[in-house]
Amino acid sequence: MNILGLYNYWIVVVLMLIGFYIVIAHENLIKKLVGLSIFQTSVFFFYISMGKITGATAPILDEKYELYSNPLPHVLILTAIVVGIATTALGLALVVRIQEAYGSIEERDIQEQDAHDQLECQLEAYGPSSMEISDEQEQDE
Amino acid sequence: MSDLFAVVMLSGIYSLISASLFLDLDAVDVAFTEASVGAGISTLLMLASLKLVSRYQKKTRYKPILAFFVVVTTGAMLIYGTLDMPHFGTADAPVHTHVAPRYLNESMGEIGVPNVVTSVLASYRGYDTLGETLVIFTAGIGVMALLMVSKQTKQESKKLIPADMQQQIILRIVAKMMIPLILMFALYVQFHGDYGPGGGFQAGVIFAAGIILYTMLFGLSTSQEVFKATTIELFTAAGVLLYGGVGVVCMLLGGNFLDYDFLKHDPVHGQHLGILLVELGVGITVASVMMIIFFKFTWRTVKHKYKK
Amino acid sequence: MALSAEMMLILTMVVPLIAVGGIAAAHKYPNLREAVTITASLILIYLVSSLYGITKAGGVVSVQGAELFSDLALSFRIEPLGMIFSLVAGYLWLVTTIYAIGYMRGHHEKNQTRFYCCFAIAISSAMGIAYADNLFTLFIFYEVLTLSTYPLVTHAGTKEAKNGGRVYLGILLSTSVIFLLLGIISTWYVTGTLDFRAGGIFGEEHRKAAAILLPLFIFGIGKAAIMPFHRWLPSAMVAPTPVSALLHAVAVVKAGVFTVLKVCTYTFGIDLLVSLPTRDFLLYLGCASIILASLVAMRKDNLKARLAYSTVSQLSYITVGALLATGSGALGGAMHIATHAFGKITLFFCAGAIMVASHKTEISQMKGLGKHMPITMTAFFIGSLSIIGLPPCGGTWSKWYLMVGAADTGKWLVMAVLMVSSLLNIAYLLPIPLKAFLSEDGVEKDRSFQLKEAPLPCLIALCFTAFGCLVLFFYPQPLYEIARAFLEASGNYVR
Amino acid sequence: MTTHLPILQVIIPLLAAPFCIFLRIPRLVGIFAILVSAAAFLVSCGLLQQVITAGTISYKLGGWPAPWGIEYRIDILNVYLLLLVSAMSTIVLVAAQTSIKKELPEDRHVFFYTSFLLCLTGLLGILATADAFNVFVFLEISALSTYTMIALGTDRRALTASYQYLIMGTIGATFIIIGVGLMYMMTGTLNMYDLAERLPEVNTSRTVLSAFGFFIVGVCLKLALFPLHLWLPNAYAFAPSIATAFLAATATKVAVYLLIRLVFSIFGIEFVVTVLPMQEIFMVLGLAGIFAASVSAIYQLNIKRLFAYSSVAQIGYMILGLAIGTKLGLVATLVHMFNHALMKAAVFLAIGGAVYRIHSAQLIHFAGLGRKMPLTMAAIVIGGLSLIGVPLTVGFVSKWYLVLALLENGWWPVAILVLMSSLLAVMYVWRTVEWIYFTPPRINIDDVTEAPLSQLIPIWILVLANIYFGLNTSLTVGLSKMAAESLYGIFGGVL
Repeated sequence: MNILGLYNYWIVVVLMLIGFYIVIAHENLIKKLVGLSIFQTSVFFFYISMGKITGATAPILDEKYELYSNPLPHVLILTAIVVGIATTALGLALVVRIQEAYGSIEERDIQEQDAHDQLECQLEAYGPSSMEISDEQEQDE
Repeated sequence: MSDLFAVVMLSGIYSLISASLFLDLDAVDVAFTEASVGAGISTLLMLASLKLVSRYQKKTRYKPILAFFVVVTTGAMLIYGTLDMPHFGTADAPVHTHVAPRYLNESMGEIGVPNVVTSVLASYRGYDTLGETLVIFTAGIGVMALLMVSKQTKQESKKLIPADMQQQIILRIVAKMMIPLILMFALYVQFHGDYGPGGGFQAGVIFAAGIILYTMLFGLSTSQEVFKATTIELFTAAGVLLYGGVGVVCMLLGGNFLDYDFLKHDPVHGQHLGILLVELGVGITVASVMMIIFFKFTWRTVKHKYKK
Repeated sequence: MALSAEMMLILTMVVPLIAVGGIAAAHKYPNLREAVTITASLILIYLVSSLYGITKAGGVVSVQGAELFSDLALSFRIEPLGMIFSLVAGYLWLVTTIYAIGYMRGHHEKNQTRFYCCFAIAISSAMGIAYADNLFTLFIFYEVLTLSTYPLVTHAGTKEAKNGGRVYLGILLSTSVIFLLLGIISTWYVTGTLDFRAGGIFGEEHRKAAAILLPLFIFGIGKAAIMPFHRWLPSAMVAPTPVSALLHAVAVVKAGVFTVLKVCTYTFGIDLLVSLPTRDFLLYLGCASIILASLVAMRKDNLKARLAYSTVSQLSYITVGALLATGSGALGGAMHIATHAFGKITLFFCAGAIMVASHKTEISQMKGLGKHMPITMTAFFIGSLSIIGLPPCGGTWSKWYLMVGAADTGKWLVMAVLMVSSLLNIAYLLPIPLKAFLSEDGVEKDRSFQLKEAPLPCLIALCFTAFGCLVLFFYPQPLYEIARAFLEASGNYVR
Repeated sequence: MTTHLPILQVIIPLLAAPFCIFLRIPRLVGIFAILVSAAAFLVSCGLLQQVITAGTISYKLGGWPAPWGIEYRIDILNVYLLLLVSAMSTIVLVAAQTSIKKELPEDRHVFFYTSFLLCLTGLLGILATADAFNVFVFLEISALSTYTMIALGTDRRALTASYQYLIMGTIGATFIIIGVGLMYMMTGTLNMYDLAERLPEVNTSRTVLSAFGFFIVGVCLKLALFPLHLWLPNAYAFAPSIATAFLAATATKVAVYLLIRLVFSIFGIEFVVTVLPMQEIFMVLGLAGIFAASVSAIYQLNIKRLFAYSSVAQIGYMILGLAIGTKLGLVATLVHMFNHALMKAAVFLAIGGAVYRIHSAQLIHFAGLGRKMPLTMAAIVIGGLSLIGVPLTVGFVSKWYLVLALLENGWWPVAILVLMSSLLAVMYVWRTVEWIYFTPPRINIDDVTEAPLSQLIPIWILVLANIYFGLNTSLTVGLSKMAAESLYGIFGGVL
């Protein structure tokens, strides 16, 4: 029993993890998108690997060949690639808008500014004397 | 790595290597697409948006423990899952024995196209491809809606700001020679998809790349004289409508949605015609969406320049 | 009019709702608005009285609504206990409305339209509770009653009112949702029916489940204000006085004890109830509630608060009566619904009248008030007697039967509690009118304005209810008869 | 043409979306979108009729037989949700005509409507298809258009919310294709029903187990199951009101549908409950979600965010119903999916109506609005009551079935927890009510009037539906029961 037959999938797993890690751990919005595309690409590998048959050739029918690799994963992955680029494009558009709105594309900066907005709302709601949410500050004139 | 430019370039290189790996795994169409999309358009878009944001990433302290935990769990799940997988490259895996054989054995008779990927893509699973075209269209709509430029900015840009590479004469001349070839190649890929790798999607991307190259070198306003943004917007929709329309016509002729057999008296001819038309639809939408996305990003740059 | 009895039953619920529309439409013309309310209440009295006539003559009135889900349907049937409740609620709506006109105008309250609207909805749902023929229907109207009275409690819109409203809604909703709903769903799951049936719906095989369900029901009916779920009642005192009168004498609390009585007799059945191990625990909890609430009442200086705790204590009488599971106990409980209603509403009307006329809320300020407001204070005196259970007031009879019921079971502790509590009642209620009449008018002399009686509508209302207390003593026959009829209908007490 | 109804259901909006670009004139596009959505609704009505009379419908796309081509298969479960989604989108689009005008600059209207129709296409596509990969494609269509709609919100936080959703949504979708890939690897097919046949042969393998795991995690990300819900509150809070109403009513429901499909039609409930501790996991996560999200909702300052958290909590109820693993539990989940859509659509549209007038979704700015826009605010209150589960509203029906299912399965403590959790709903709804009705205005709302008629009508249609389906449950419960029967039928209904 040789589990070496699975080596290809393990490479896929490693790639996948790298991409996934970049997405969730990094704070730069563009880097996250790069991570996302690595993550997706690894899935492409996974599908394509399962369609491969040793010694076979690309699924373009020709009398010269007998054995072809499975075309279905290829079709699915073509679709997936398109979905990937669509997501990336939309994500980038969002990043550009975020940059314009916040002046930064670092998650931490954005969160700080959002927290600031939130604080202002609270101030408006409960008056400056209290930061915490309590009904003591409701005015009943 | 804090230089995002480097990050983007490396990811482009990664895509190119991926493409060659796909080639090695017999997935020629996928390799083609990955090369044109991952290495080409995607990198291009990343660079375009880098122009609008800061190139260098800030030094940040990560909180990697939770992320690491999540990643490790996922990894463990995956590795666990791989243990019972059929081995790589074996021919008797369920994948190769259940659905796929029909595609390989019967498609020549049922559809008459040597590239099985194309027959599956455009006919057996043509509806998926319609969905895929719609995904691209959706992304186009999203980018248009998000990066809309006010009329005023457009007016100002009429004054024609010089393209960034105005001075690169050698580039300009080489490009002038290249662009017709690129467009020709795109058309070849579009219409030859039945016989070799390629098809509407790859062709659309290549066509768009040609136009984008032209835009980069000769300025947005110049290329907009030929490709008006409003017209291209219509083309994004037209492609989807063409694809869907073919399906509806099949329905009106008595078949199911996207059943090309009914397009002509001979099913195989009908399939041919259907595939040709839907590939064209895909090509139109993809090319115009890619162009419009690039234009919108560039408009944004223009807007920023005027603000400053 | 040639209305069928079924039609009339439906109309008892629909008329107040139509009135809501009329009231809302007439919000710009106070006189018209109040005329609408009064008309509606008169029609309601007519309807309820005719229904009483029909059922007394032996007619069976029931309406089966459409099936909703899980084979449950909205259905109504008139049975004697419901008749008592609906008569009390129907008549006192008119009285309270008349009183409210005087009070609200005298007090210059805002949002009067909302007040009358919610009031009418509350009455409508009280009717629904009274005539409900299954637990499901009852529960629906029970919740509607809670929600429709919430705006009445928070009427003032002040922070205090809001807090009071929160406690009110919080306790009533949480008990009903957590315990009562769970109890109802479990009952449905165990027995497959929610109908009220003579002799109960639990069979012998469900004894275990019933033992667990009994506390769920008793605690779940938060409106019966058994301790420790009584806090909502004092909190609701922030409401305008007519509301307190409605809540504490007519609709809400009576809906609570009514439900308790109904569940004990028609869902559990007396035979089963007696043998449930959890019953004793609840019975003694009820007793504790009676005594403790009375003790708390003695310490309250605020008149309305004192009355509120008095109500908590009196409600537990009825709960205890129901849990005693004897004929006399249930009889006394049923009668107490009516007699306590008249007594307590009189007291609240008086409290409100005092507030409108003299702006006094604390008992210690009321010394010597009897000279200025003789009618009010006399009525207060009569009301107190009724609550305590002394002749010549209606409360005497109901307390008598409760005592007999306790004696029947041989639970001497319960009997002792009832007696001690009556003494406590005397101690916290009687001093108020006595001091008002007997002690010297101290502080009032230097007041610039002349103290006089409350507005006429208020006076009419409180005289009417005080008179009612007396009538119930001298002519208890009709009330007694309905209560007997209830015993027979429930089919449990054949001795 | 009637044989083509399954595909017409999806391609009508699919082709209409690009057609919008040609129409260009915002007003025209708006009306066109309504017509398209209404057409989709009619188609789903036709499908319902067909499915009820003729049973499951299968439609071969491209004329290719099932495992080779893509198949649409409409059974009672699909049609139930198709009906829900298309009805909601039609109603919401009617309100959109005016609401969008205030919330979006005019040159974006066409894009908004196009995205809306694309989203509708995506959702309907997911519901109709029987092909696992096709699900992914349409999932992405709906997701991408959702990101666009959210990002069109006026607040800049809409952008970050959209980005966050994009990242999490894409991870979810990628997990789903990993799951699909693993399943495909072991069976060689993508058709759900073919998968269901072939999976049992290999379902002891680790690969299938991890396929299931990935698919579940992906779907749970999409349906915002606690703790994977982080994207949802901001997305709902800052999206245009119309988008929020539509997404809250439909998007998560479709994800729940996917989960049900996966568990019941593909893997089979036996596999799910025997091989993995799915019941326990779902129960714990469901309960945790209910409590955590409800508590967060209580502290929100933005009213849209408040109800967004409430959505997360409500999803908890749906998951809990699934966790029970019985037919009745499934019925509870299905009924709640429909009912929750009604409540949330009503509430968010009403909020949209208020935002239309006061340009703010801050709770404090709603102070005093009860007087200025009584009808709109009443809609929020009734929707809120429905969320609490007050009788006569749809929320009560859901709660009834959920608790009944829990009791049937002997999960007493969970039933009590579920009922307790509705008190948290009382708290957040009541906080809103207090601001709206019992707090003086904070901003100048003198010229604020009722929301325009084109919004009020859809709002009140939904509110009345909330009450109607709370009384007449033959459609919701009837269809849910049929769906549950058929889903259990596949595997013999062992549980």
